[in-house]
Amino acid sequence: MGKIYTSATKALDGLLFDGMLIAAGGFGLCGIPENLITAIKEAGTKDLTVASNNAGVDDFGLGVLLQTHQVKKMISSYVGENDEFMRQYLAGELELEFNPQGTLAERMRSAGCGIPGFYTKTGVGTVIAEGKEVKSFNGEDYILEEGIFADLSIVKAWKADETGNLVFRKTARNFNPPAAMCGKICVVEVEEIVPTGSLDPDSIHLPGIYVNRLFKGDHEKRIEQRTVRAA
Amino acid sequence: MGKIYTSATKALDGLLFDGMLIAAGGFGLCGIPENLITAIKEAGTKDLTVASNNAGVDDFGLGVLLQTHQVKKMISSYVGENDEFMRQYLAGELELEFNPQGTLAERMRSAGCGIPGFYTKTGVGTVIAEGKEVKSFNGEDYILEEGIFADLSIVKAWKADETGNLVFRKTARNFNPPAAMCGKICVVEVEEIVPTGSLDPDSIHLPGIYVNRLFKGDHEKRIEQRTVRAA
Amino acid sequence: MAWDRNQMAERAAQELQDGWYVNLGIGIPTLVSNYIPKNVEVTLQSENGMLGMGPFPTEENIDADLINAGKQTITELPQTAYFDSAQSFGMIRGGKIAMAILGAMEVAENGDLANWMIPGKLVKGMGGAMDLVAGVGRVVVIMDHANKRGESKLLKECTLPLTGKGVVDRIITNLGVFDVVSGGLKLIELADGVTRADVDAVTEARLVN
Amino acid sequence: MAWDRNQMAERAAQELQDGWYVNLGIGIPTLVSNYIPKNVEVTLQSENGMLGMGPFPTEENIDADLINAGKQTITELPQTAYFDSAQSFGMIRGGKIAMAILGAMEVAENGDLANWMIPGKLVKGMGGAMDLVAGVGRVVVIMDHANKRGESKLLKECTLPLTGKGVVDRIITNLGVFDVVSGGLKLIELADGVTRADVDAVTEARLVN
Repeated sequence: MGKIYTSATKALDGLLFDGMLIAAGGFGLCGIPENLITAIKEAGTKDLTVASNNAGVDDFGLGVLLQTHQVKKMISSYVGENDEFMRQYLAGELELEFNPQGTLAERMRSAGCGIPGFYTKTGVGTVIAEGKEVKSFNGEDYILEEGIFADLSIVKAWKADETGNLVFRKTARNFNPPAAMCGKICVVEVEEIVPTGSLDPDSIHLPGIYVNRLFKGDHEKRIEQRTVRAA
Repeated sequence: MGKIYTSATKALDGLLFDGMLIAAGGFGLCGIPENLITAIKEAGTKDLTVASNNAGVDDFGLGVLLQTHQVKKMISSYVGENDEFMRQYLAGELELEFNPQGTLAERMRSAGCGIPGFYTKTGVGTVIAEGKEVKSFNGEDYILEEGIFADLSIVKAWKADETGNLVFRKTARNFNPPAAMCGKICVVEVEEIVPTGSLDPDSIHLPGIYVNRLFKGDHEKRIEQRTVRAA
Repeated sequence: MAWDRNQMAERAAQELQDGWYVNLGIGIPTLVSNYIPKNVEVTLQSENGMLGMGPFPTEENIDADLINAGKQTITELPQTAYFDSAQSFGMIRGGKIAMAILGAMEVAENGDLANWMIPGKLVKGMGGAMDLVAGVGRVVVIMDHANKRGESKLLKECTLPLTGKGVVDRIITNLGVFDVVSGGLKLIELADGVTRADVDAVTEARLVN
Repeated sequence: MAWDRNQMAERAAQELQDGWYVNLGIGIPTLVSNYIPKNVEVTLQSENGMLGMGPFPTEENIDADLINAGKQTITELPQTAYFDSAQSFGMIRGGKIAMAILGAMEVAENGDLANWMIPGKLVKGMGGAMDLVAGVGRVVVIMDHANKRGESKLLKECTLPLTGKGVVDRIITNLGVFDVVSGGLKLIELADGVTRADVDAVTEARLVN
């Protein structure tokens, strides 16, 4: 079946094109596809629209694609940690579509599940509702949100078996499963590839059917806010 | 917190009322809440609407609530294994709303996720679409399906910890998580209650937040079609 | 001459491509798994919540918690993954399953499919069939070319309530292989010993080149 | 006299009921976890995908894969469960979280809440705030009663873009506790040493009995 590749660059071969829509996993810098982001930077693909909860920091995560001006538009819920993002946005160099965090996650999950639209109470009566269809269910208003159908999903998992069954670790799971579901093609980087049969079939977070290509990467796993208590 | 009860009857105390809507987990006879069904039979609650993929067999599973005429209406995808069901249905004693299996599962999951309606391609151009709103996305027609908001969820899991975190086993998972999500109250029967902290937090299928009451039951786990190959 | 059930299943197995995830319906489609070519690795989905469906168990390996969508006891494989019904039909509706192979009562020349109910007869329900035909990448039907009264099951229009509208891509009957194309059905292949005249004699649907 | 940050958090902690699942926002709401009554067991949700959030780690227990919604390193507890963001906001939207305690810039007498953007200033995004206020069972706001210019933050109408419409149930300020009721805000409790006149002097919203 040949899902396993030897590097991010090889795993992305033939998949990138200018103007494409990419869905990326991760929350803050936790569980982000570091190696795939670097490979996209090296490939120089332009005019990207990226659906990702956050935009990384200036020199790590999706921030590196902002530095190179490869991103045309972000679909995010929170971009407060990235100064370069703000500079480009205020200078009119970058489009930004804010989505409530849960709406963003559900839009990805929906697309992956063949659901082009769903109704939610989130954002009713706010700027988020502007231009969106409103429908009443049981006397309450809900707005229509549409699925995000991405050209490519870039995802980071903890372990994969050779058929692409994935396991995530702790809160690094976050947006990775919904992002993985919504792409026409899904490329995944992992910390470890284990032999098929060594994962518990009851404990697979995302079955291999969602995974087209796979490689083992090296991960810095940078920490954004190192908060500790006394030992 | 006190989620743990000593029997199905005690776990259902105060929750049952005539005319209520119950969502039940299980597929065929696999992963069904056997003990809760028996307790509802003994309670004699009437005019039930039950959302469940199947209706059991004549003398097991939801079939026992049909024998006692406690069920007014079934919302199901397939009821082919139950002769008494067919007899009551053809005699006009029982209402039946067929849902495509995936639509039924998604209607439960949606309600549990605060989504009152979603669009699906399933059933477009069939009797299932009759009377439902049609909307076009990208030139294709989809129909609106609504969430199933149940008064009570009855669910069978394999293991629970004392806070109600649940683990299911193999294909006995099936409709149990979506059914658990969509009820105002969710009561769960398990094969084993383990101490809190003994389940892997990365491998919990349904967090305890969805579980209101919990008890350990004895399970016959009847097999519907015993198919084997030579050893 | 024509194909028997096993030959139809064997022919259908040639539709499978390496690496595909596939859903096989109940009946003749189940037999397809006996004929998967050696160099082709496919993963079978069971829509009750499993990828990587294995063969029937031996008597001592029967597990009440492990059944397929036909409620039969089965086994798991090294690559097996379990999930719930919402996720299962999420992957079906989302087009992640490359192909479904299923039986039918009628197929129309525009790809309409009827395989779940006969008005006036006992109605058992559509199960997952409507979701499958609406969602998967490719729908292949295996069925006899004619019913027991000798009437074509490949019709101009379906007479029975539909399972899906314009959903069928290919039909494998005991007489041959047919694709749904613009304007009608296209004969792709004849079964052993079957002539075009044999097909014409029992086909109501329009056959185009 | 009035409550300080910690006293506001301590007062907010009295809102918690045994067995509840709760989401605490960034800032003063985070302090609430320091004051949870001994006989009350609450489970904290972190909307990035965790129930059962524990305290900050010791230096040697820091784990890059374990952070809260404020991107701070945290720890897990025996009852912890992890899940993905779609599931996390599913339980939020679905009303499974009993209460959210969060900060605000403005609250209106009809329960409108503004806490995510100031036009003309840097906009960072709403994160999960809109989902939380729309979905959870009960929304409690903790904020100073007046802004730095001494102007009331309890308004007749919000002037800033809304996070949610009619979503706030209770407001805890440095001056007291207020409920959103029909016709305006109802004074529930005064902070130590604060008089009704003190409140009236810095409250634009209508106060009803």
